[in-house]
Amino acid sequence: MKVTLCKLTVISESLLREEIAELILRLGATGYTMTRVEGRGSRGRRASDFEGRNVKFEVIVSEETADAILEEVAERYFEDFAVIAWLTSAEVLRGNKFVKSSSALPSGEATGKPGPESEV
Amino acid sequence: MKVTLCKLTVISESLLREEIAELILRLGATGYTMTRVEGRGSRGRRASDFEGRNVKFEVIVSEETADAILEEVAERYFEDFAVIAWLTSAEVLRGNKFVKSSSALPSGEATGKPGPESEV
Amino acid sequence: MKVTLCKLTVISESLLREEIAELILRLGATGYTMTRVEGRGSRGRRASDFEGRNVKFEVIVSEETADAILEEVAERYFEDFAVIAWLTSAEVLRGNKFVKSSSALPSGEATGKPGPESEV
Amino acid sequence: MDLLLQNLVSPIVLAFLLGALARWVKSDLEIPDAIYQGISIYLLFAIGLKGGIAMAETPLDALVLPVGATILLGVITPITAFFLLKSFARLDRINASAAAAHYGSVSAVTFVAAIDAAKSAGLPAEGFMPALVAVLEVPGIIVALLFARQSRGGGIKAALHELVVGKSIFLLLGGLAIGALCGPTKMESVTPFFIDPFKGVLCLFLLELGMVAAKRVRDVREAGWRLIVSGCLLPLFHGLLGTLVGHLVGLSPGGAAVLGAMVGSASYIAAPAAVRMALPKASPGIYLTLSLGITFPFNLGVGIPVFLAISKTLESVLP
Amino acid sequence: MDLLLQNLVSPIVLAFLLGALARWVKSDLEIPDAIYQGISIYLLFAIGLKGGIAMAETPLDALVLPVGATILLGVITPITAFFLLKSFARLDRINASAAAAHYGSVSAVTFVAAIDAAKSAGLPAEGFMPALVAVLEVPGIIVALLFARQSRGGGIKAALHELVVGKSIFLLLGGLAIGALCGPTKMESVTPFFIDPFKGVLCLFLLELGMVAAKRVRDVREAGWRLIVSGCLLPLFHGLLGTLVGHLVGLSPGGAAVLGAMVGSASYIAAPAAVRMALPKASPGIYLTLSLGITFPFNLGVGIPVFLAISKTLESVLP
Amino acid sequence: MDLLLQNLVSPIVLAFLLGALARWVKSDLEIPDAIYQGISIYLLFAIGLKGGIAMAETPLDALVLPVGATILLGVITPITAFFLLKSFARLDRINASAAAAHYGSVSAVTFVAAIDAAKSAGLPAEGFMPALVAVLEVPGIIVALLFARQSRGGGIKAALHELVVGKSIFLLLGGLAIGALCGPTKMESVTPFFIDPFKGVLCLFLLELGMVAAKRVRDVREAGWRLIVSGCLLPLFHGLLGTLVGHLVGLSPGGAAVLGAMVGSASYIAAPAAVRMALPKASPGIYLTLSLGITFPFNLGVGIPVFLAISKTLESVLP
Ligand SMILES: Nc1ncnc2c1ncn2[C@@H]1O[C@H](COP(=O)(O)O)[C@@H](O)[C@H]1O
Ligand SMILES: Nc1ncnc2c1ncn2[C@@H]1O[C@H](COP(=O)(O)O)[C@@H](O)[C@H]1O
Ligand SMILES: Nc1ncnc2c1ncn2[C@@H]1O[C@H](COP(=O)(O)O)[C@@H](O)[C@H]1O
Ligand code: NA
Ligand code: NA
Ligand code: NA
Repeated sequence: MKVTLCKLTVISESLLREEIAELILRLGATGYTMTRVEGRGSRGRRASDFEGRNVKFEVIVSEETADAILEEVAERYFEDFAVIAWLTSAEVLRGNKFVKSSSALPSGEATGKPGPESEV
Repeated sequence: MKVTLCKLTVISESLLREEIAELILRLGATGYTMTRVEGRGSRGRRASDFEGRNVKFEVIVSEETADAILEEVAERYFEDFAVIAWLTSAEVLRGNKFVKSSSALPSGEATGKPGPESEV
Repeated sequence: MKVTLCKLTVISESLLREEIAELILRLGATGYTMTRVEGRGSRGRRASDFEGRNVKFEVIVSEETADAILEEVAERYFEDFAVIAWLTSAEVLRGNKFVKSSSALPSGEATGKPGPESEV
Repeated sequence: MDLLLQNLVSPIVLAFLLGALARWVKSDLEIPDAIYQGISIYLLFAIGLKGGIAMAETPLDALVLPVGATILLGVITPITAFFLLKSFARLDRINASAAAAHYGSVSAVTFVAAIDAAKSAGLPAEGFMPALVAVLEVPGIIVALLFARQSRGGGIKAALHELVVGKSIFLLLGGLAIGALCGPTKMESVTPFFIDPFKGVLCLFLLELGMVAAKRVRDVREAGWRLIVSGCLLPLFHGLLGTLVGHLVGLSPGGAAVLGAMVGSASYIAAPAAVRMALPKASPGIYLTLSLGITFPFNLGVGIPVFLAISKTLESVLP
Repeated sequence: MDLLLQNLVSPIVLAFLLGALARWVKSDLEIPDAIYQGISIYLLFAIGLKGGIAMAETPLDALVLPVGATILLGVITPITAFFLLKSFARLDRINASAAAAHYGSVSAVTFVAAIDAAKSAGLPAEGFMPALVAVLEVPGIIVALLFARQSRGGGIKAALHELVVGKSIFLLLGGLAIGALCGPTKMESVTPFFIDPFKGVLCLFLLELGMVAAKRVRDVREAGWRLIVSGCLLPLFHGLLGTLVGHLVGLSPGGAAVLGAMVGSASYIAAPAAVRMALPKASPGIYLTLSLGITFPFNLGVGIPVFLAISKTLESVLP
Repeated sequence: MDLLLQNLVSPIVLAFLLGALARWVKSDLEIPDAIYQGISIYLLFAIGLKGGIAMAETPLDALVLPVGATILLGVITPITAFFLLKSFARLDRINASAAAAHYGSVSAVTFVAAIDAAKSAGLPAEGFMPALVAVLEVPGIIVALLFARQSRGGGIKAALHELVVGKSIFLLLGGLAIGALCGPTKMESVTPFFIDPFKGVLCLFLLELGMVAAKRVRDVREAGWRLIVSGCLLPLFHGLLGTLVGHLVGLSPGGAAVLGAMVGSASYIAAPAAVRMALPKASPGIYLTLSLGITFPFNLGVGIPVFLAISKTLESVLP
């Protein structure tokens, strides 16, 4: 029973690692996967070229949660920090694993029969 | 000539690295890319916090192969191990590179003209 | 205001790291994110098993730029080197961040209201 | 008491505490994964090499009794651990046998700390002790897994393979073999790397270990007093047993105390991996908390000096 | 002059130049991230340990004056730096205070290079100097941030936390504590790892530092002459001040010159992280270029030998 | 024969075998990438430094003949290799020239193992040998690429750049320069890091090399006997040539044998990268198998002791 959820990717200078991890969990994600990456972007350099790497967060979440995280990340970091983010859709088994018990999967997704548009 | 295939992502505690790599190739993938990642999830901790990292497998495969791998991964590991997986679609050049010679690409994909729904 | 762009992924033996980074920026990407990964593929081994790792580039770009990069990568490397690449779509905020000032976002995307096909 | 304090104020113990402190004050200190793994390869290989050099100078028959006794202890300890954990700590069969596997095996760092403490106390241990570490690593885990009465896929056989070719035992045995084959003269050229800086490298390792152990403190609080008491009683009991047996098979007082520390210790590298593969349903939260969160610091701070003191006393008592 | 050349032809300075050369010829030489981090943990911890061992042998009251003077210097230097950078280098308030924070703090590698140069010049510094490094790291950054009159989120309080539990100060203080608690005898066993190879490891670190600094050269060119001059004047002025104060509080000539180098140096590990968090609007392109691209090489090549020469002269002049 | 066995039972050779064993028993032992790279930076830099210190004490004209002879050998060996591989091993032009490039260059580890074996055999080599390694690295690769009559993009020029600023040659030359400029006295402070632990670090490196080489064993089996025989004949022939020339240009018996081992060795770090860029159509499966799977272990086990024995004999034969 595959359901379609969102995959949110956030790339950030590594100094913000703890803050962003906390933000992601606080806004309702059930987990995240973090990778140490290197990057080149418009800002070119990071606070400490030593710390060297950026970090990449990948989070499987419902669309609302993704939007909420994306919004807060944008608001708090986009202006002053080397942070970018994007969304893609992703199909998972066990959709409920990725939704905190308090909230519920939107019906379309829970049935595993998303409309044509949201399907990948 | 782009064709649409699947990208399967599997994240697992690193102890299972060899097993999952073997599983992926056995079920018909022509290769995989593995990244060492860190993670937070519902299970919280892994067998050996020392081994530290999780691993992430990314596999470009046909949809059937993706489903087959996903199913076996789910069956063998989802209950007891820190393993998650998801699917997205991906467009590649040289679609045949990712399909084992024995099987063949479904016609829609081989022509490089997938229907609107399967296009990203 | 989310707009839909492309995410291009290129995986390459690490020897080509500099060349491919240069190629990506030259063809118009505003940045890239690079991860050190390991891989198994049809070619099996790399020039120097010591250098060990492959590298993975992830680039958020407009579709045209993505196609241009993909084409040049394919032409220059696919035959002789351990290089693969794929495209997915990705939704971003601040679409203009990922388009070089000289070019402009295609109207459909700039309005944030992409047609059904380009939506994920 | 003096021995206890003497033991606590050592670079090794203090580095462990510093690591724990780093977690508590939320420092961003972090030993990169690769460095941690590099250090652990170094330590295990170096322990092996050092033991091998000593073995090259030990007549083989001097090893027979200690090795036999060590195997015996490796079979006994998981049994006592299993029953204590099941009855007193009230763990279910799976979790009790998973944790018992850890007590049946041995912690290399506890071993090294004991060697060091013995030397500082003027009771140097036999040089061949690392060979006993290698011997002690395996049987306990096997015995404990038998208690589980179930295990995944390849099960015990797979776990056994996992163990024997697992990097810790492989490096230990490999080091032993190279050291024994080359002997002291040929090893001289690698001594400045593998022997002289050893204890300093160990300090860095304990910094990391302190950080990892500190993460378990919350789990320890949740664990309940029965688990905590078990995590202290087991090393004490096993340690005294090991020390006594060490004397009986003719080890020096230092050697006997070190054997005690080994037997009393719980593995947190080899065993967790093997147990995770064989008994995935057992909770790492329980066995890691016991071995790394309770028993390891207990031995480092209390166990080792106690075994040394007892061993000294035994020497004057036993014939 | 001879001292200058003498200083330039040393493994440390040449390793730095080799690293810079690697970037200029576009070599693919690259120190892996994990190694770089491992080395910096090693260096900071080792500096601390060494200082701690010395402190164990220093009567506490011998520390009072030097520590007090160091704090004072840590408060003064960000102020002079701020005003010079604002008026002469024409930086705006935010960027001037961000850069001032770096001059208020201290570069551990400059410190070590100074210790080494002092020893080579036959003017060994006091053993407790690392304690002064730890003392000097913090106040300057705080003072400088006050000038900014704005700061993000938790602001100065968050930056202070960032600093004090940040890995560089944490390791330095931790090493000092362990060294002081254990004293020279107990530390003997870790000396072959933390003390003997120290300078060699430092060479590798400077190789990397050279590569990082070389990346800044383009920025230096763009920076304009006012910034470049500031990046040389500030360490010179602060360094002379530090050397003089060192003499006044009774340090040996070597110790006074090392204090000068410390005070004259600009941090590029602790400060950038703290400043980035507190003043994200300040441009790293400015403060990193100043501290790492200009002031660090200036001190390494010119500052240290000058402070040593001055200190020698002062000795014969002052009563 | 005794020399052969004597040579095989050394920490270095045994560590290589242990690494290979790790692969064969499918151990999960794994040296992290970053550690492997860190070690190789250390080794190359240390080799350079050591050679540089020796050069500081060598009159320049003592270098002229050996350097000239080394360049000559670097030009000859890829030619013999190319023709043998093309005619006898039946490789096509591209693959033959790709493999020839490896035989024209030199393996740093073989060099170090030879230095060490020479010392153990009581025939220490000249201290300036590392300078010859740097000299030997480049010409052979260029000559071999000329045979290919084709090459990608920038072609030979790009490959040459790749080589000269490639990290192995860069570190070697950089180390040589620093060592020669500073001389023995100033280098004393870095000796405890770069010289004393060198051979121990080399052991760890060979552990990894054993693992990598073992992966090639399947390829070796598939390679066919002609390739295997070539992989043994070439080092033997080149090695004897090198040893002889070494005597003729006045090297000590140990130095001549080490030159033999260098000339007989095949590169597996610098050459593969350069060849991959210049001749992407050549199969790494062939050139890596030859250099790392066959020739490297051959030299380690057989070549080096043979060259030493021959060199000893030559000494009594030649005037
Ligand atoms: N177009 C892009 N595609 C992929 N990653 C990017 C792109 N632009 C920036 N990044 C990543 O985001 C980080 C910050 O970018 P910036 O804020 O533009 O300096 C960079 O270091 C990259 O890792
Ligand atoms: N919502 C999520 N998004 C991304 N990765 C996740 C998520 N949940 C879990 N993971 C990853 O999967 C691993 C195992 O998760 P779990 O089984 O929930 O403990 C974690 O360590 C993460 O790397
Ligand atoms: N089917 C696949 N899925 C994901 N990654 C792949 C796949 N095939 C190859 N790769 C990656 O591309 C690299 C080169 O592959 P190849 O050119 O097939 O040897 C491999 O090392 C992998 O990292
Ligand atoms: Na035990
Ligand atoms: Na300062
Ligand atoms: Na050669």
